Amino acid sequence: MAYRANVLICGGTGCVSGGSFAVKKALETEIEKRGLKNEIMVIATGCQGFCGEGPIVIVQPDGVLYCKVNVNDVPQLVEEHLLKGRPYKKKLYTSPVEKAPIPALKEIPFFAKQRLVVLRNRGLIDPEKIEDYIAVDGFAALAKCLTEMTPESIINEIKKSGLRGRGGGGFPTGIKWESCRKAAIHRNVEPVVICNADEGDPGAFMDRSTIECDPCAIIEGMTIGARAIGAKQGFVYIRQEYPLARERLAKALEQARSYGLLGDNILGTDFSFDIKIVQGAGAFVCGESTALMASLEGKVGEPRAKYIHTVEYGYENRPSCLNNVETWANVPPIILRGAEWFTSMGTGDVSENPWGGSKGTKVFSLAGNVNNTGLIEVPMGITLREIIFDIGGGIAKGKKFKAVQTGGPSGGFLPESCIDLPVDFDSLLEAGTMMGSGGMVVADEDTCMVDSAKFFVSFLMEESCGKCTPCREGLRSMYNILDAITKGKGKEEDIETLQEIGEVMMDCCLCALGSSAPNPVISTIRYFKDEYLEHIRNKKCPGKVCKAMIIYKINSELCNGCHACTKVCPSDAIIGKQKELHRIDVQKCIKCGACIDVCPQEAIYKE
Amino acid sequence: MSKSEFEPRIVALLCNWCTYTGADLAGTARMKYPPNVRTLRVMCSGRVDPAFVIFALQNGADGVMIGGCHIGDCHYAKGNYSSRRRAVILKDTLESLGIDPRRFRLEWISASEGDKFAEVIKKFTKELKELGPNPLNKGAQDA
Amino acid sequence: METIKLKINGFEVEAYDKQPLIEVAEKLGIRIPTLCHNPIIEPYGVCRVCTVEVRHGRRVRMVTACNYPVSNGIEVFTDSERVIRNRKMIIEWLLGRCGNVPVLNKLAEEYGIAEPRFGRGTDNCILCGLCVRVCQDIVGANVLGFFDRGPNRYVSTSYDETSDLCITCGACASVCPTGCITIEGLQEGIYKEMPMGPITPIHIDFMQAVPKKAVIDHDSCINFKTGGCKVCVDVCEAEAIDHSMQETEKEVDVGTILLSTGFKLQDGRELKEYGYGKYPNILTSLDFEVLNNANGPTGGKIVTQDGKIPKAIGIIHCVGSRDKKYHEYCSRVCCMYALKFAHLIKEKIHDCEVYNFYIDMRCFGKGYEEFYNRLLREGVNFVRGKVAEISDATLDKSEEGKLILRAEDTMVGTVRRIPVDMVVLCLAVEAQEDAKSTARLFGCAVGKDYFVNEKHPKLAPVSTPSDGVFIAGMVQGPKDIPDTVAQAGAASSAILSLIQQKEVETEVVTAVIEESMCSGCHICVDLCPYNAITFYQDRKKSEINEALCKGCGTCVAACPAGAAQQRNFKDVQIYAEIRGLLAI
Amino acid sequence: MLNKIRDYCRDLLESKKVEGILAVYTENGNYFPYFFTKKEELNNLCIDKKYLLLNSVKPLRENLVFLLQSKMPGKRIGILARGCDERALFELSKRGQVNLDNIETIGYSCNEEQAKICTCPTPYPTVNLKFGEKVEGVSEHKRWKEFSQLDIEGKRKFWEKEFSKCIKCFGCRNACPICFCKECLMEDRKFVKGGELPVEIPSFHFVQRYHHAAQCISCGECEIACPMDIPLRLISFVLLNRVKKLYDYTPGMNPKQECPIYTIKEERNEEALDELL
Repeated sequence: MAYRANVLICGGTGCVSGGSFAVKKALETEIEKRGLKNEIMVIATGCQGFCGEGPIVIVQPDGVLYCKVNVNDVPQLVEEHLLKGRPYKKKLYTSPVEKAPIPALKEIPFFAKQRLVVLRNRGLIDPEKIEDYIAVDGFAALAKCLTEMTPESIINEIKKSGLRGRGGGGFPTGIKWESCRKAAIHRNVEPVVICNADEGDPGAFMDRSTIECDPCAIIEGMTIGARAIGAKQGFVYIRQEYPLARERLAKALEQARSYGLLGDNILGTDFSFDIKIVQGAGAFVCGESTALMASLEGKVGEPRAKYIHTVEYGYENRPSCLNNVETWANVPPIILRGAEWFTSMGTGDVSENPWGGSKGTKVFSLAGNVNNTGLIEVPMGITLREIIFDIGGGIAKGKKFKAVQTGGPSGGFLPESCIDLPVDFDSLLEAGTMMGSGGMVVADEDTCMVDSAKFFVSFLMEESCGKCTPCREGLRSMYNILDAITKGKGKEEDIETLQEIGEVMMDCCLCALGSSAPNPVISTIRYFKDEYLEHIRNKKCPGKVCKAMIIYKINSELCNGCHACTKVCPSDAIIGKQKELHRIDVQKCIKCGACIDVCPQEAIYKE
Repeated sequence: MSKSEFEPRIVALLCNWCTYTGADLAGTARMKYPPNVRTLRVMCSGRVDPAFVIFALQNGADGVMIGGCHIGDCHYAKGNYSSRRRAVILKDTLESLGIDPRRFRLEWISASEGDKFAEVIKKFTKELKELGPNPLNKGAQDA
Repeated sequence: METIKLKINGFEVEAYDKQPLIEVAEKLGIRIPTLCHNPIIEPYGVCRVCTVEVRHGRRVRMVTACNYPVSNGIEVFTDSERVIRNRKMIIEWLLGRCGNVPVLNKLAEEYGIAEPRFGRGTDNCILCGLCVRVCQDIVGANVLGFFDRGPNRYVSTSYDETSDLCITCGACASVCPTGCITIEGLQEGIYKEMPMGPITPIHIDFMQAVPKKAVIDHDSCINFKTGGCKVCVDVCEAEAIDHSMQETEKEVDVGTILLSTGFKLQDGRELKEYGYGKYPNILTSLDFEVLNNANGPTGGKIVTQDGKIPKAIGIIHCVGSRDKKYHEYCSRVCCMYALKFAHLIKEKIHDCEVYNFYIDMRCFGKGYEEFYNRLLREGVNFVRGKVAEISDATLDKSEEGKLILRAEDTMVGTVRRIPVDMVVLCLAVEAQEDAKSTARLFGCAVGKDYFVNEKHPKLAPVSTPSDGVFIAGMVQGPKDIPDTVAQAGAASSAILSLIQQKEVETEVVTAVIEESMCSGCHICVDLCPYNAITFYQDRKKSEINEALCKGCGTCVAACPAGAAQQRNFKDVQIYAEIRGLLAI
Repeated sequence: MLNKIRDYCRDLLESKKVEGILAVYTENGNYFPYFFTKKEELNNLCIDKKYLLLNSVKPLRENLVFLLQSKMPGKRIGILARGCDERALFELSKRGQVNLDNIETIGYSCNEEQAKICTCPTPYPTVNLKFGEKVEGVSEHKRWKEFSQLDIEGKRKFWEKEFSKCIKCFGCRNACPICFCKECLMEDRKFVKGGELPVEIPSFHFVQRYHHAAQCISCGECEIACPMDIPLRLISFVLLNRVKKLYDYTPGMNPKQECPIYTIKEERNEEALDELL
């Protein structure tokens, strides 16, 4: 039966928590009530990426996007759009710049500059139906690999595409596959393929979204990888905190098996392969490959020395090819559309040297003080400016841009001077940060760089496994120094000490968690040394964040004595009678900022 | 011959390793026991064919004794086991044939038990004296 | 294994491919400090103190020497500026956690760190993980583990509770570089087991063991408990250790056997009145020998259980011997060794009062009586009379901790009460527990005290009824060393004369089967304890192997047809004998 | 029953399962053991005449089965067996006198009358009973009552009287299936003096009884053979009871069970025996 229109409701975690399933139910009821049941189909899709505006509803084929839809909007939305055929204006996206509603999805800047490869099927297919994936050329690449290509030619194609690991390291995928295949043949041991879906960066959810909106792409990618390497067994190591993703992946695996796309004799060939889902317990360090494999084996998830590579001795001492979700998802389109198509996106030249450039696209989770937060996929080489200002819609609340941090908690901060930096593996590394798995946090002028560095160091310190001395003790010493600085007890030589700690940690740590951990500190010292000096010398926090260095004051001209602040002050630090000027007792004030948030006059400020 | 004057004749078939040595010890230790016993050395109590016992009893012995090592101590490991099994049957045979089974004894006397040997002979002699002469022994009866 | 070449600090050295760098450096005599490495345990690479610089072509890396596998053409710098800077920082960090650990302070001194920048922590554990790994990988007990994360990481047992998996092997304590693992009561334990002292699973059975070789005690060896450890295998250069060895029964063909299974000391606990096993300072004579031995647990010092030098010692003779309740015989050796003990005590502790309680002195040997007289002159007290009781019933404070001996002094005719610090019981020597079964095994007999009987007390004192089996030493009865040596000498020469003859006389009284009379009932086959008779089904006849036949004659007695006959003990001969005995 | 047995034997012969069948042949009131190989002859097969098939053939002192077996090695031989035949077969196989492997035993039971004649306690084959029903046997010797009331002296007198009848014919021995020795020890002059009657001392009887203590199969042949009606089996009954009590052993019941008097392979706890001594 053909439907007149499809109503796509975002089923990503963000929108689900915003009530999208309730909206879906309401829509279905409403559509049935209005007798449109045979004309309109309601579909829950994977994450649309525009999470800041969720729950998202898209009506196709019109290509109209509605934001922040709730159950109460449903009758009107159905009435307006589906019956009367005109966009329901109240819930259209409104650009913060032009302040005019934009009905067309394509015209919304957030979507306009994106190039979808990994997330190609987001919002188009029902992730819980493998038939949908097959309908959009799903498993065609696998079929091609099994029928037309040899393992060598698959590896060659991947090598030619210049695909580099999207998990953070940027290691050329083709080379990894090739060495894994060689090791397996050389040692005559059956290799394994592993998908790292243990996404631990705070605020990052690329992998979760990818699995949630298109689980079959990972299955197909891994199967192609297994075919190329010669593996019969695959694992998806997914964190326990991603129940929806795990559930969808499990469903997809089940369906793929029933279609003969997994298991014995895939597609009638003599190739057999199956994937098992393994749950992690949410330790950040388990995203590290050796720790992940240790955890996979049932041991404590702690990293080991990688002098002998996991492609040779990995899981159970077998050659193991570990790639992250995004990398695997990149594989089918490369095979299907060719390496040349892939290399048409991105920077550099990989025809000679796979390290020569960054090709394809990258998914980022854009967060922090921008207007449009969410999940975006952009071609490599796009500038930070384009991402932050065009896609992200600029800094929220009209504040000034201060810095952007990429690469997750152990990434570095880039200042405004780097805003035109092209986003690719090598440029970022050179600038003192890294691509990481795709976290991108934008900081506005109200951010204290020392405090931010301290925040990330404290996160890493908590997540460090504590196995090796430099990571365990280095992060602690770093934290102690940063803490002292933010409390106004810093010494000038602290900066030098921090730098030395950073260098030693980079030299000596056992795993990448430790050796990249100093990045937030080192990069902030590099670009924002003044701010450190300000903290140390003048005991001032320019971002007005460090509590020890600020005091809250009330502007006597603005305060109208509304008493709102006194009600929320947890320490009774605000003194003043109703309709009279209020005053803050500095001794009592705990600098929680509750008063600022409630003051209708914006009379309270930090100094 | 009145009963009090009756001196029984005992044939003792003694194992070389235990009882014969034990008897020897009784001798070297100058232990006193009745002179009624006539010892006959065999290598093992297992060598004693019950026919010997029957033969002795029918040829004038008033009592027959087999002496062997204690069970488990047999020089030949198991000779005394088979000796014991035979002796039980022999006793029954004798009894049903009308010969007092007390005229036959199987005793375990080790090499170091000279005193026991003397004791056993004393007891056996006394018992036989009470039983009187072997009725099969026509000569003794006639005398 | 493939050999490769590399340079360490400019020196070229050969190694095999993927050999751990630290091993290669060690070969050159270059010391690389490390805190978490122990050659017996798989490298862990966590303390990072062994960090060194490795150049491979243009690539420069900092690696940990303990687990870095060397490869051809690399250049290693173990103390470049960068290495030293890193190492110093690491030591400072560790001091920040554990400021008082000697091994760290020594390293700090070595690297000129006077005041660490991150302060001095008070923890003792440097989290090197040696204990955890030894427990998991070597011992296999899996008692210890790491808990929590990051700076809060600590070593403990599951749920921080006392683990019943722990086999108290002490391996963790022994590998701990900081000494922060102690085993409670270990020191105490030494005294508890005194005077024999603690015994490790690998030990030499006793000082005079021949051959003097180490053995592994099955019951306490970790490997037999958990299947792990095997550290001894790795460290034994002679590769002499094999845990898979099983107790095997070996058959050795010999012509003669000398039984000298020795004796055992009576269990002192049987004599309740003496309180052995109840009071700590009551020793058996063997206990005292060990205590007094220069190789013993105290190094030959005579001390009480709590380590004090005794002021008075009582030695009681004839404990369990010459006693109708236990053994009637005299143990023969006690008088003389008791005198020896008294002499040695006097020699080591001049002011110690030694009391010998005796029934009568049996100083029968050459020079023995003279020794007794000498001791009388040395001031040893001799009390003629048996000790009735040993107790701790003290009368006043000065007697606290002492043992009170009550004995009748028959010389004086009074009951004496003597407080001492230590008592030595001269317990009776007994035959081994399995003496009876051992004797039976060899076809010998035991007497009522379970000492093996000789063939003849005067004419064949070292022979047994079994040809080729001889006896020497306490197995035959209590005797002292000179007597034992004399008897052993006699036994060996008896054995040698058998060997010298090169021929042995076989049994003459073997049985034979007269074939024509044999009806093939094979009764004899089933009865033969030596399997010397073979039944030939084809001929329906049995045949005796005369070399195997020992001549017991059981088969002869059982043969219904009279086909089996024993040489010299033929039926006719016996019948004739019986006839002769009965004078008919 | 006879016809059934004949049919069965015919089948056996026809199917070539056996080479022949050893049984009793009767013709004109005479009967003798016969090896049936032709089915026509089976009409002469008889079962109502007692003829112990397994006693030794004089003067060879070998039993018939053994002779047949050595004639035709490896061939299967059938035997029509009463209880006593089967017991004899088992006992002889234990003593290596027949090879049980190649014997097809066709067992049939005797009737009560026959049991009474033989004083047979088990008048049926215990293992291979194919024809007839198990009937109650006679477990007491016919002169037991008279004998058991006697004291030791009385018993001695009893035997003195009985043995004085002995004419030294050795019939008891010759009829006994267990007596298979080539030369009988008891023929020695020291036990049986020649030329004199009556027997001065009855050693022969003593020893023979003793020899059979744990082997007598209670066939009754000795008493049947004895021309002087000496109640020889009185002693055997006593001894067999003793053996049964001590070792739970009855001769001829189980071919696998070994005779306890003639083996010391298994060491049992026999301390109880000491008390009987």
